[in-house]
Amino acid sequence: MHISEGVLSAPVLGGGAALTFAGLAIGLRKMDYEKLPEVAVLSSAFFIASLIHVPIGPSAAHLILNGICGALLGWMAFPAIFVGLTLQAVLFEFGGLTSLGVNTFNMAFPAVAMGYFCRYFIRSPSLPVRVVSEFITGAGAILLSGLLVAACLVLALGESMDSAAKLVILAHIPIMIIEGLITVFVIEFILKVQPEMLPGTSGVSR
Amino acid sequence: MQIEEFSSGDSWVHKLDPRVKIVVTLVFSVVVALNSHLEVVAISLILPFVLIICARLNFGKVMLRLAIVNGFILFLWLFLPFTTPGETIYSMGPLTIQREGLYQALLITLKSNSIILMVIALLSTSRIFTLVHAMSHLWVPDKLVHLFFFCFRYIHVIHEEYHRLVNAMKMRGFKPRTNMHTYRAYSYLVGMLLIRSFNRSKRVLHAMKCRGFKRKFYILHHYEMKRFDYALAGSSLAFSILLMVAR
Amino acid sequence: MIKLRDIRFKYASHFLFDGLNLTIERGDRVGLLGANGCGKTTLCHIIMGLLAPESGDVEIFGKKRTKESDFAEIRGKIGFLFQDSDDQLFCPTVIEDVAFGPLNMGQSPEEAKRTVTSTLKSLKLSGFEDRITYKLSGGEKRLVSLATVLAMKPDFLILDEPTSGLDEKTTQRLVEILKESNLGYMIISHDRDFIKLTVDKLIQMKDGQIQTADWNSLEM
Amino acid sequence: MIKLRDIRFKYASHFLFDGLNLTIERGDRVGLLGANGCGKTTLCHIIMGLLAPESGDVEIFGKKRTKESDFAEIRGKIGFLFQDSDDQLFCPTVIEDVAFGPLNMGQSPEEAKRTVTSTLKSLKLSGFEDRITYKLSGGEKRLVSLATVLAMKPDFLILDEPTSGLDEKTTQRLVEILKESNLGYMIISHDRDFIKLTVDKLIQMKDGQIQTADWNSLEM
Ligand SMILES: Nc1ncnc2c1ncn2[C@@H]1O[C@H](COP(=O)(O)OP(=O)(O)OP(=O)(O)O)[C@@H](O)[C@H]1O
Ligand SMILES: Nc1ncnc2c1ncn2[C@@H]1O[C@H](COP(=O)(O)OP(=O)(O)OP(=O)(O)O)[C@@H](O)[C@H]1O
Ligand SMILES: [Mg+2]
Ligand SMILES: [Mg+2]
Repeated sequence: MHISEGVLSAPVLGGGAALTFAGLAIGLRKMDYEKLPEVAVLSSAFFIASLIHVPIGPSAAHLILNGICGALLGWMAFPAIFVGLTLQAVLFEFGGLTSLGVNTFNMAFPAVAMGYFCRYFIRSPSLPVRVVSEFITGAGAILLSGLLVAACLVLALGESMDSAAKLVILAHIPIMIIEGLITVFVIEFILKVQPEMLPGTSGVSR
Repeated sequence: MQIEEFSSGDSWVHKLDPRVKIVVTLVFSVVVALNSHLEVVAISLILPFVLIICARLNFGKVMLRLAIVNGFILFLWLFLPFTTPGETIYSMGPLTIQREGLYQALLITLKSNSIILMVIALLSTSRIFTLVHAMSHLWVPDKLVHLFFFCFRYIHVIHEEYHRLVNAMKMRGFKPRTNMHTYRAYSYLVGMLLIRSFNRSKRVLHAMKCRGFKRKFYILHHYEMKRFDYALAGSSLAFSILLMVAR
Repeated sequence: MIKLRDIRFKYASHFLFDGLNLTIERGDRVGLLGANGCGKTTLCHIIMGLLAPESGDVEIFGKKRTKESDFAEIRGKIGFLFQDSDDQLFCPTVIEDVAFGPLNMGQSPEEAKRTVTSTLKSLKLSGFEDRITYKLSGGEKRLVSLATVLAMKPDFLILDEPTSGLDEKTTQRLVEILKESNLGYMIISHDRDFIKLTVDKLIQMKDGQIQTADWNSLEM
Repeated sequence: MIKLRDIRFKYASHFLFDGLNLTIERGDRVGLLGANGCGKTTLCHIIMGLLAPESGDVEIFGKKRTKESDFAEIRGKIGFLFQDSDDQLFCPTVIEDVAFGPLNMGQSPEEAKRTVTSTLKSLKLSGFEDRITYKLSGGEKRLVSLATVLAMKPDFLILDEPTSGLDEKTTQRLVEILKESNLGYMIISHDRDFIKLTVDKLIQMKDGQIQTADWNSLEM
């Protein structure tokens, strides 16, 4: 999911940085000081959750959960994901500094988009409607992220990356399914245990 | 959790002003990332290498970090040399290796490793809290700075909670497999972590209010540039500019 | 000093408190006992203005408190020690955490640093300034939490299960610190030995009411 | 049944245990005392195979255990109650949480449900099946945690501070449950009254060693 340092070209890096800058500005404006501990502690939780490896057949994938992140935090997913990725870049050298803008946007934009989608359907009293939309939230966020990563590669390295880009998207399919399933269970869990945590349900707009 | 493993040391690299470290790393990264000359990028490796040697970091551990990170690069090696249009230098059945592709793959590899080594040499040799303090002196917005502080502080609490929950699952005979039971169990784990984090954040806010929090954060740390900091900042920035203009 | 009159409070459907009354005077040293989940922590949060009752009066330092700003005034004066130290210590280092309150109260960074030094010294924690809060042991965390509260120079303390998970040595140290201080306080604890050593007066929460109690009349 | 021989263990630099020995027989009811941070919880984790010692033997049920799979075998047989119930309960409802162990042990969903029903009944928790675990009171959480452990039909229990944060009534109930069970167990606790009521044999951890102890010789 992370694009490493040195891969992308100047326009892609610059574009990503600018978009992330805008996303951060919106996110930080929405996050008033009362909200700050919540965004921070939840982004720590997402950081830890991303260390979980779930088995897929003989291999394993680590969780990303940007769909749930968007559902819980809305635009504030931008600062939350930015902080998480920066810490990963400095602590584990995953991703990097110059590609931080691109990587943040690739994960946070799908989070925000699918998050708003999810908030809309989550109020539904019908279990099937909820389950389907939760699945789409989780899977869709991964799909969008995969598409963005593939697009960045093609933009930076040219046509020759077409097959690599297709492979990136193909490789995301099993992860999409897993993330979709996990998103269903996690959001249903939250709805059962503490629904007021999900903004869409209590009518609190953020 | 094995993090900040390079930050304990007392070399002069460890002791540099964190503001200098951040600025130098950023400038260097951008200069290298945007360069497209193999020779120049290769020369750029000198600076992080020298710093890593001066910082007396465990070479094996540094290499291990590099090995993990280079996975994505390896992926590009599977494509670039074969699919980039250009002069064929070797062909084997349907596979042809192109000079341009090879060049590009090599360039990316060197760039990537150079920047990562620089991050290890300068940033990983400081504690996160120190770096974030430094960020607050580098015009990073107040809210973002405190987001970093809180996030890193609670990563440790939540990591412990996570660990204890995983142990509880193991204790009850849980073995991860590719099935619904496994995914459901992991989801419950994640859901529990999120709910506990959410509620903890409410309590933290309460604790802040009880201590008179009025929507303003104060930073107690101040840094003073020493001669050495100026020297390193000057020479590394000069090196970066040289790289930028070198052809 | 703290007067609650006819407090009604509910979380969801049923009332946890339905007409609760409580009076505490400035120098009182009170122990509050009560079964799990009877509402002791909730009561503290109402006193500190972190939860708002449905109805009833909260009067503190002779003034009725209703708005957030009323409570902001008293939060420096009444120090509240949380049940979980990890909630209370949210800054990177001990010095920043202990200075957080004084800075918010308007002290300059230099004054705040002096306050930190003297508070840590009084708790025999000198030298802890630059320790990373999350790396402290459980007992150290509890004592540093107490320091963050004492640094605000409160007139009264509320301690929510201060000894849970502490060993006898740290508990003993806490007893000494409390006895040597000249503050009034209210302690919530299930640890009767600790309560016996530290308070003069016992109250009990039962069925959403506060009753005075003594060791003999106390039921299990 | 549990035999530790010459265990050496360290977290970071210095050795917490340097040649620790411990023997517990099947029916033993042992109380383990020791100061904060002396390593009691760590010891339990070594027994359960959650932490691996640097050197030394862990022998359980007459077989030396080294690999993860060796320990996986015994985890159903030795029930471990964590210091904090919140760490033990991670499913949304009580029924799912108690059924989690039996399902992992290969019971069918129907069998698991029957196990849940009978376990809850034996702890007088019938009717709790659909309660949300997270919202249980502290005491209820502790009892449900115990149910999750008992549902795996263990031969022996290890309880890490089972009474911390519990009120007297729940503590009393725990005493009864333990006394009525026919299991052996080891209890870690700072609560001496509780220990006195539940164990036959006392051991103490000091300087990384296990010593037998009795109430008279015990120092503070
Ligand atoms: N945020 C909340 N939402 C709903 N119910 C709550 C909430 N917080 C507490 N409760 C419930 O209110 C009751 C009182 O809780 P409180 O924490 O005040 O009890 P307590 O006396 O402090 O218990 P303990 O001795 O276990 O600390 C409990 O039954 C608890 O489950
Ligand atoms: N993951 C860890 N990394 C480093 N040190 C640790 C870790 N876990 C525990 N320790 C340290 O090891 C020592 C023993 O800890 P342990 O939790 O076993 O003590 P304990 O006897 O159970 O204490 P308590 O009575 O407070 O529960 C403590 O000094 C603790 O700080
Ligand atoms: Mg309480
Ligand atoms: Mg312990």
